[in-house]
Amino acid sequence: MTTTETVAAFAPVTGFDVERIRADFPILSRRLDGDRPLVYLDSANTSQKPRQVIDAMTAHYEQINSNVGRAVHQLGDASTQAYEAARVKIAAFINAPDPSEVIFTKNASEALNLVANTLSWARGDYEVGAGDEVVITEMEHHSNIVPWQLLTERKGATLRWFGLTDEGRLDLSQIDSVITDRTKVVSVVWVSNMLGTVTPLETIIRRSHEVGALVVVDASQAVPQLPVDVTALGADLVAFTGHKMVGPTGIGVLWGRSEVLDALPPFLGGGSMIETVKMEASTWAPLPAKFEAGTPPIVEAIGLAAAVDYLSAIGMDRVAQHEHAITAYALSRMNEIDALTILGPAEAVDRGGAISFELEGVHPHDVSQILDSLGIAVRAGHHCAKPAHKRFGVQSSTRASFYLYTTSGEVDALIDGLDQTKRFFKVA
Amino acid sequence: MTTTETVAAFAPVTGFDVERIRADFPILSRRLDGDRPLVYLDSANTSQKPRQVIDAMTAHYEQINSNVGRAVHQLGDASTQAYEAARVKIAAFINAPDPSEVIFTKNASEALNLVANTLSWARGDYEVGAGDEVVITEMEHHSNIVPWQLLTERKGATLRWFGLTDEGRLDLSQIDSVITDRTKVVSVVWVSNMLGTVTPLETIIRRSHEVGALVVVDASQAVPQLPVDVTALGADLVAFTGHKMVGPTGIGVLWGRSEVLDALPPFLGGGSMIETVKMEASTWAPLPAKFEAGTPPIVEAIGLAAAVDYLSAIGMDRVAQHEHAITAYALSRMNEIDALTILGPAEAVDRGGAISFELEGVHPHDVSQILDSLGIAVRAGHHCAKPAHKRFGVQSSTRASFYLYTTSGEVDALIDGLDQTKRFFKVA
Amino acid sequence: MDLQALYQEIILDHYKSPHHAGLREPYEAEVHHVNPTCGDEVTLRVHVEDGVIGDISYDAEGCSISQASTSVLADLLIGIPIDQAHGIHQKFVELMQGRGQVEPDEEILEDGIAFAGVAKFPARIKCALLGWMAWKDATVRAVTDLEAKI
Amino acid sequence: MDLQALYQEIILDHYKSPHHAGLREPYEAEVHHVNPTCGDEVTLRVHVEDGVIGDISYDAEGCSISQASTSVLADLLIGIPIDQAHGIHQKFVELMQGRGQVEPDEEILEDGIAFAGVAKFPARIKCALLGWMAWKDATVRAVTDLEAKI
Ligand SMILES: Cc1ncc(COP(=O)(O)O)c(C=O)c1O
Ligand SMILES: Cc1ncc(COP(=O)(O)O)c(C=O)c1O
Repeated sequence: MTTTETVAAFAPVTGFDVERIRADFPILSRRLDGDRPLVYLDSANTSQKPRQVIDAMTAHYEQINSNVGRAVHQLGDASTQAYEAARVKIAAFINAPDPSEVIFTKNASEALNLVANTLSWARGDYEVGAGDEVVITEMEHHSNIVPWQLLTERKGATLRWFGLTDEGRLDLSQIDSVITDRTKVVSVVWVSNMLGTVTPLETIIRRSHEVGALVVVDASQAVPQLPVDVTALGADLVAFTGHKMVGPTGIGVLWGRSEVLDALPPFLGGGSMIETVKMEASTWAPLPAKFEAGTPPIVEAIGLAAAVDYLSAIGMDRVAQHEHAITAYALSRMNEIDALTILGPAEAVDRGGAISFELEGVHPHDVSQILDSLGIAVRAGHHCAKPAHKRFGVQSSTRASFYLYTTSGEVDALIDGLDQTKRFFKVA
Repeated sequence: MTTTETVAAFAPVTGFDVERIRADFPILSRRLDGDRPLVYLDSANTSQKPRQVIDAMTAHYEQINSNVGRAVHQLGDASTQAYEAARVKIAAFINAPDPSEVIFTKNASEALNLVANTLSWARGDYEVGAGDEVVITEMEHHSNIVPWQLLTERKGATLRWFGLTDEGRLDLSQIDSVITDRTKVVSVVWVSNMLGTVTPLETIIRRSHEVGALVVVDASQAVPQLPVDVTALGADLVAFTGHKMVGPTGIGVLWGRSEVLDALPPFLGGGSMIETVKMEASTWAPLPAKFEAGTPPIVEAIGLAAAVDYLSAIGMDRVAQHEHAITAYALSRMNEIDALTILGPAEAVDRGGAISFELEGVHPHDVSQILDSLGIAVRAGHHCAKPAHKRFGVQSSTRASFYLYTTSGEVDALIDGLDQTKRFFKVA
Repeated sequence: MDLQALYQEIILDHYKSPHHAGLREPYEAEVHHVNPTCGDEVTLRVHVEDGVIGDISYDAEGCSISQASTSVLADLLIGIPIDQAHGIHQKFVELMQGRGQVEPDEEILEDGIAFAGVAKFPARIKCALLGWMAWKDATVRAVTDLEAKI
Repeated sequence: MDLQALYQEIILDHYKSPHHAGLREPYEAEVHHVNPTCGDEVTLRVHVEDGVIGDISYDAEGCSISQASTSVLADLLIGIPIDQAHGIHQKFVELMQGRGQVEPDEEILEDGIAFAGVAKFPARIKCALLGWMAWKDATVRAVTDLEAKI
């Protein structure tokens, strides 16, 4: 495919050297079947990891490994300090006022379940009970739907949600009748992993706090791509996940205002989260230990700290600019393709980099299969967002998503691949 | 210190080459402060990791990394296959009848909480409700106490427990009046992480099943050290943790009979654990996905599979024999020390390798501090077993614990170090 | 990456024009199966008469592989005695789970042999089996229900 | 690993014979503090009289560092005006959290300067602070209670 003049050109971010970044990611130089280079366009699913992150974990296992918070010996000390330093780094990365407000979980899903469960067990102000309402949106990831379904069902509360406009934006036209005095919790995604839509959080937080509701933000797709300042944001709780931000698997984060976290009952019970244990009853440790039962994902936290260091060295503002540039370029090129429909905003305005689309007459599984044969990795399916798919009358879609290592050449390869897909299935 | 004739000699296991094993563990050749070699006697807290395990994880991050169960592309496929192969390996390692009965959690604590929470949410046969009883023991790790305290308190059920004999064994003399028709669940540790005591599981399981109670076994210290066959064992649910069995942090396992797991409601809600999601309600995926919400600890599962391969290649029977030989040697040498009292069985019979002790006149923190200055890493504190400490009238203790890489020379270093500790604090 | 092995002409033909599609009366059992990975769905009805699979009707949403395999399923099993149908089902499942090592028997599987290549694509095996698993589930239910009525 | 810096003779002396140990009357506040890591505990009472720390009495179970530092605490603060006591507390906390970089003032901390070496052992800082944190908690409560009564 040749680039014609009508095609929008890619506008690279000054000083952002994608090739140099790519050199840090060992997997990006691997070859796939048929000796094809890997074109990895599935970063919203999970990101790749730079050598710096992998090495930090290896070094810890080889030189420091030991349990944390329990041992007085040199390794135990060093391990505890590395683990707590990771917390401090992550707090700084999201501008949390206090590192003890950063709770390590195993992923974003656990972080969201932590909130939903402790709200169900809370007594007093924060308890969600019969007659109370929880508000989510139709574009949530299943991990921000199911915990609230379980909570509201168990407690006899009601789950409500914001619908979507045809363009894939939140329909906030009825906000005052959706978020009301009955609303106890509003839990919304910051950047949709399917539609790419960015939520107007300010409006939602303002209205929620007006009625005294807690605001939970699923920032799983935001923290990897945007400079995030939880203090400025004003939400009460924010969840995200390590593996999508060049960090390892097995680690997620819940940040919460200490006032809220202090008032909530514990989540899981066990070692480390206690102050004292008697057979008859126990008392709880202060934050953050209270929410970290058992041996935590120690090396994973250290890996996540290395990820945060890596991203910070590049600068999150630049990561965001690159994401925007790549997304704008991809959208403009995809908009050219006949028979291709984008689900979600078709322009790179208030929009993250996940682009889900339909190719008329070819099922997403088949699209991604053909692309895969060309070395292009995209995702096909419901992307854990079945309700949002249903809203647009489809079962599933194909999704391309980008990150700091994505090049415009990879977008070109995708466009090319889609062309071949159409030919293979004799579409148009 | 010179070994005199009265000292029991160490009886090495034939064909078990500790030095060769040690060469696999990079950390074991590191030097500590003052250029002292590391004498790591804290394996019951967390084990060290062989190069094979570290390398397996690095290789995955560098060549295969991708999310599982969601993507059709080559990396996604390879990642999913590696993750599911890990499940198959771990199932084989504990002789589970079916790999789908192996649930990956983040640690043993989460596995135990999974059981306690789902039993609280269950309706019907498995529900633990008002009037029901849950039975544990006085030597449980906090992670097998607190979840049951939370469950019984939330549901108005009653928590009961077996006490301990002066030798640190379970007092089962009243078993028929402790485990009764009111008992819904019996959750016991297999090998105590503090006393070293091995529980007579057969007796407990027989009685529990007689009254129709579910049996949960905390095998966190058993699976690393003993050949385990969950099918022969006959328990209903078994929990253990990766980091204590030469595997990575961030991964634990719950095995359960599929009949039980199928009947329990889900634990955490989110991606991957669903069959279908509508805004109004959702349905659940079959085992094992039902209990694995969100992106699982993928690379950690792969690391754990490498750990299982490593242990299997050596042979768990031999690992157990070595542990027994080292423990017998350590006990015999420690029994010689005046002013030293062992908490738990003083002989290596029905006993694991954790040896907790008191040194008269020196607080455990101070014992471990002096040992640490000699490069010897032991644990001081309550070892997440406060009730067992209280039973023996102490607040805390010092604990030495061993693993497949522990040498008799390291035990000698410990004995020597304890001697120096006594001199430092002018004891006897 | 042998795309031609996966997307046999026969498969694409069934995909473009699936046989026996649509939901019909009479039926003794209707099931709804979902592939949780991608959300593909099939609603499938089985009609059993005198020990024979009288009809298989379905409404399916899914990829070429799952659509085509449900179409082939209906072709193969309608009009066949139940026992024999289970045998064919068994052969198809074995072919799919054979990692490309199983030689399919054209006598038994007819157009179904076109799916031999799918077995080499682990992520697509679930697609190929979606309709077949639904059929088995429905047939077992239909037979159990009929027996309960006797 | 500078063991001598950690276990100063003064510390070992206080450990062997702690000053002002035991629980006494009168007192306005009693607190119970635990070091969750190792389970060390202290029950500590404060008696406040005319703006002065009239008495500090305690029952402590713990290591040499925590025992000795509680003993030194009692030595230093009994008989001292509350404000001044808070100042001394502040100095001691700063010393402990100073990573070994803070030069202790013997005029103010007296025997407390023996703990300078503890600051280099991060795992032991909590031990040294156990009694001090308990004292602060108790004193704040005692004062609040007294004020409430006025
Ligand atoms: C007997 C026992 N049970 C449970 C646990 C908890 O394991 P984890 O901390 O990995 O959750 C441990 C280890 O700390 C243990 O020794
Ligand atoms: C928006 C959003 N929320 C939540 C999640 C769940 O994250 P995890 O799978 O790491 O728990 C994801 C990713 O899968 C996501 O994209």
